[in-house]
Amino acid sequence: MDQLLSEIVAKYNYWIYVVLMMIGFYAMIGKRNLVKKLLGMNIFQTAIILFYVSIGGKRGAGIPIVDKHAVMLHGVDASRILNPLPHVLMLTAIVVSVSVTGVALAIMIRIHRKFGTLEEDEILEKIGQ
Amino acid sequence: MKALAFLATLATGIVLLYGTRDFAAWGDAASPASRHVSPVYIQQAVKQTHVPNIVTAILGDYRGYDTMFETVVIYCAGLAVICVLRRQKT
Amino acid sequence: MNTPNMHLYILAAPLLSAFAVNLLGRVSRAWIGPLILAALGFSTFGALLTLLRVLRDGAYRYTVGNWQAPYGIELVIDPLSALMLLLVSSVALLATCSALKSVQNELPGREHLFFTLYMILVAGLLGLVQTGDAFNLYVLLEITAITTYGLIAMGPDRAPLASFNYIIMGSIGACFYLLGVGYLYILTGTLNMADIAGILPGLNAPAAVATAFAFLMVGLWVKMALFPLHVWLPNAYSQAPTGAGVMIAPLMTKVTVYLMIRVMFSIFSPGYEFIQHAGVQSLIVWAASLAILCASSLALAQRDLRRMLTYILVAEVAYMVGGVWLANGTGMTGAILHIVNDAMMTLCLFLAAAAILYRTGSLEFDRLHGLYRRMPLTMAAFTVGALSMIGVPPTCGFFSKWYLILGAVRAGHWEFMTALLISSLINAVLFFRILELAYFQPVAGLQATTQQGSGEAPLPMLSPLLISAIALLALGFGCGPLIENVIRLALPPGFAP
Amino acid sequence: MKLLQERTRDRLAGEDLIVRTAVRLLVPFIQLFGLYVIVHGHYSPGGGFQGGVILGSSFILLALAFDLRTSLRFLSVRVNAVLSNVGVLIYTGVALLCALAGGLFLDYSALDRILPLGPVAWRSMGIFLVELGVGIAVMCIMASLFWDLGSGGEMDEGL
Repeated sequence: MDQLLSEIVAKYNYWIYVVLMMIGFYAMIGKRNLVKKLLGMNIFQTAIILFYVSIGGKRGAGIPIVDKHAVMLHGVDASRILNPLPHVLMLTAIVVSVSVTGVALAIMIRIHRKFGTLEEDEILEKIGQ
Repeated sequence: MKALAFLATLATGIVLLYGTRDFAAWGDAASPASRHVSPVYIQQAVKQTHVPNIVTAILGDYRGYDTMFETVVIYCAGLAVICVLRRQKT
Repeated sequence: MNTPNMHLYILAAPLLSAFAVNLLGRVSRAWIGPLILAALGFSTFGALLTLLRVLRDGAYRYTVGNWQAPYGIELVIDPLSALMLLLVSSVALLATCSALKSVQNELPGREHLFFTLYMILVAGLLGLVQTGDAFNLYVLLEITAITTYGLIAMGPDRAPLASFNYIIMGSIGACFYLLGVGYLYILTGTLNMADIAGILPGLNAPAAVATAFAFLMVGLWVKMALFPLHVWLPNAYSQAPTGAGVMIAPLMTKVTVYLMIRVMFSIFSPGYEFIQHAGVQSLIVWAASLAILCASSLALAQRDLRRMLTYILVAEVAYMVGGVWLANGTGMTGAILHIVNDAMMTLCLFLAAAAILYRTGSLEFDRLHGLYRRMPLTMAAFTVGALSMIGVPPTCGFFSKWYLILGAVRAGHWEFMTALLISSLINAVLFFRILELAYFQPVAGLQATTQQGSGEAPLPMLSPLLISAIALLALGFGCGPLIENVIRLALPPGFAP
Repeated sequence: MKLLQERTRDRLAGEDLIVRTAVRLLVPFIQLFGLYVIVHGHYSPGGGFQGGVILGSSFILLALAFDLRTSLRFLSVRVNAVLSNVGVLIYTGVALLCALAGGLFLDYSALDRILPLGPVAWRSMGIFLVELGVGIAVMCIMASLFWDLGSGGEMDEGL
C-alpha cells in the first residue's frame, strides 16, 4: 500500500490531470445537453494541455528565454532551463481547441435557430416528426 | 446509457493511471523527456537561429511545418464559422 | 522536373489554390473551377512522378527546414505513402469535377467558401499521408477534421446536428491520439516516428508503452468509425452536401486506416509484443468480423441509397482493420490493396448517387423506378461499382477480397473468412435490389421528373463517374503488377507475401 | 437573438458613458501592446498567436463597449477577409519561397541566395516574417469569430 502512496506523492500531477480528463470525457459522452458536451470537450482538452506542460517541468529550472550574448560566449547548462518542447506543442493544441470550440458554437447557434432547443432528445423528437 | 458512459470513463481512467506507473517523478531533470532532444534545443537554438526565446525558435523554425498547419487550422475555423452562420446575401 | 521538393509542391498547390479561391472567388465565380482543377491536376501529375521516382530510387526521407531527424520534422516518402499520395490526389481530382457542378445547384453564392475548405481538406490529406512525425500527424488530423466539420455543417436542415455529433466523436478520437503521443513522448523524449521505433525496444516500461499503443489505436479507430465506434458516420456522410460527401466518403476513412498501418509499423515495429500477441490479434479480428456482419445487416435496413452506402463504408473499414490484424503477408497485401480499391469503389458509387440526386432530387428507393431509361450511363457506371463492391472478378473489388480471404485462411481465422463471404452475399442482395428497381421496374405513372428535365446527368458529373468506373476495371486487370512492384515493397519487414 | 439585442439596447441608457470613454482611451494602447508582443516574440514571451489575439481582442472590446457597427468601421468585413488570407499567404509564401530558392521547404537560410544577409540572420528574419503573418491572420480571425458568433451571422447588431 505504501508503494502506491509513495508513487501517488511522486507523480500527483498525472493523477490530477487524469481525473480532470475523465470528468471532461464523461461529460462529453454522458450528458444529453449540447452545451454540456462542449464544456466537457473543453475540460478534456485543457487537461491534456496541462498534462503535456507538466512533462517539461524540471525542479528549480528557469524559463527557456536565455541571454543571447551570454549563451553565444560560453553556452548554457541544459538542466537549469526547463524543457521548451511541450510548450511549443501545447501552443498548437490550444489553437486547435479554440478553433474546434468556435466551430461547435457556430453549429449550436444554427441548431438552436432551427430546432429552438439544445437538448439532444428534444431535437431528435422534432426530427422524428 | 449513463451507466455505460460512466463505466467507459472509469475504464479509460484506470488504464491511464496504470500507464503512469513507468513515468519519472514530476520535475525530475533526468527524465527521458528532458534528456533526449530538448537539451540540444536549449544549447543550439541561440547559436543556430540568433533567437533568445527558445520556444519561438522551435515554433518558427525547428517545427515551423507544424505552425504553418496551425495557422491553416485557425484560418479554417474562421472560414467554417462564416460558412455555417452567414446567410448568402446574393 | 523531379526536384527533391516535389512531394511538398503537391501539397502546396491545393493549399495556395484554396487561399486564391477565397480571394478571387469573391470577385467572380468563373475563377474557381479552372483554378482548382489546375491545382489538383498538377498534384496528381506530381504524385505520379513521385511514385515513379520512389519505385526507381527507393524510399527517401525529407527533413523540412533542413534540420536533421529528431530535431526537425521529417517526411517519409516510401512506396506506400507515394501510392497513397497518388490515390488521394487522383480521387480528389475526380471528386472535384463532380462537386463543382453539384455545389452550384445546392449552395448557390457560397462556392468560394465551400471550395476553400474543400482544397484545404485535400492539402491536409496529402500532408497526412507523407508525415513521419507523430505530433505533426495530430495537427494534420485536426486540419482534415475541422474542414470536414465545416463542410458537413453546410448541408441542409439536419446536417448541423450530424456535424456536432461528429465534432464530439472526432475530438474524442483526436484527444486519445494526443494522449498516446504524450505517453510515448514521456518515455522516449522525441516525436519522430523512426526515432521512437528505435528507442522503444530498449525500454523496460511495458505498462506505459501498452497504454500508449491502446490509446493510439482507439483514437484512430474512433476517427475511422470502426463498428462499435461508428455512430457518428452514417448521419454525417449522408446529410453532408453531395459535393462534400463525394470527396469525404472515399478518402477520410481510408487515409485513417493507412495511418493505423503507419502507427503500427513505423512507431511500433512489427515485432512489438502486442502486435505479435495471438490473443490481441484474434480479439481484434473477431471484433472486425462482428463489425462486418452488423454493419452489412444494418445496411439492409436502409431505405435511402446514400445511407446504405455509408453503412457499407463502415463494413469496408472493418475489412481493412481485420486484414491488417491477420498479421500475415497475404492479409496485409489484401488490406493495402483494399484501401486503393475501396477508395475507387466508394468514389464511383458516391459519384453515381450525386448524379442521381442532381437529376431526380431524391435517393429514396421508391424514387429510383425505371432510372435506367432516363440515365443509362449513370446506371451503367453504378452497376460496375456495385459489381466491384460485391466482388465480381473482372472488377478490382474481387482481388482485394480474394487476398483478404486467402490471408484469413492462412492465419486460421475462419470467422473472418465467413464474415467476408456473408458480407459479400449481403452486398449482392443490397445492390441487386437497387438494380432490379432501376432496370426492371416500369416507370410508375406519377413519376414526375424534376425541373432539370429527364435525361442524363450533366457532363461535369458524368465524366468523372465514367472515368472511375473504367478505373475500377483497370485496377482489376492491373492489380497483378500493382501488387508486384508497389504493394510488395510496401509490406512491413517480416510480412512476406 | 432578437430578445437579447433589445435587452442590451435599453441597458445602454445610463452608465455607458464611463465604459465608452474608458474603452476609447484603452483601445489604442491595447493595439500598441499587441504589436509589441508580436514584434518582440524573439526576446520576450509572445509571438504571432499571442500578439494576434491581443490585437483581435481590441476590436472585440470596441464591439462590446460600443456596437458592432463601430467595430466594423475600423475593420470592415471585406478587409478582414482579405487580411486573413494575406496573413496565411505570408506564411505559406515564405515557406514556398525557401523551396523555390533552391533550399528545402521552410528552410529560411535558403533565402540567403536571394538577399545575402547570412544564413543564421536569415533564420531569425524568417521566424520574424512568419510570426508577422501569423499575427495578422489570428487578429482578423479572432475578430471575425466574435462578430459572427455575437451577431448570429447577420453582422447587424451584435451583443
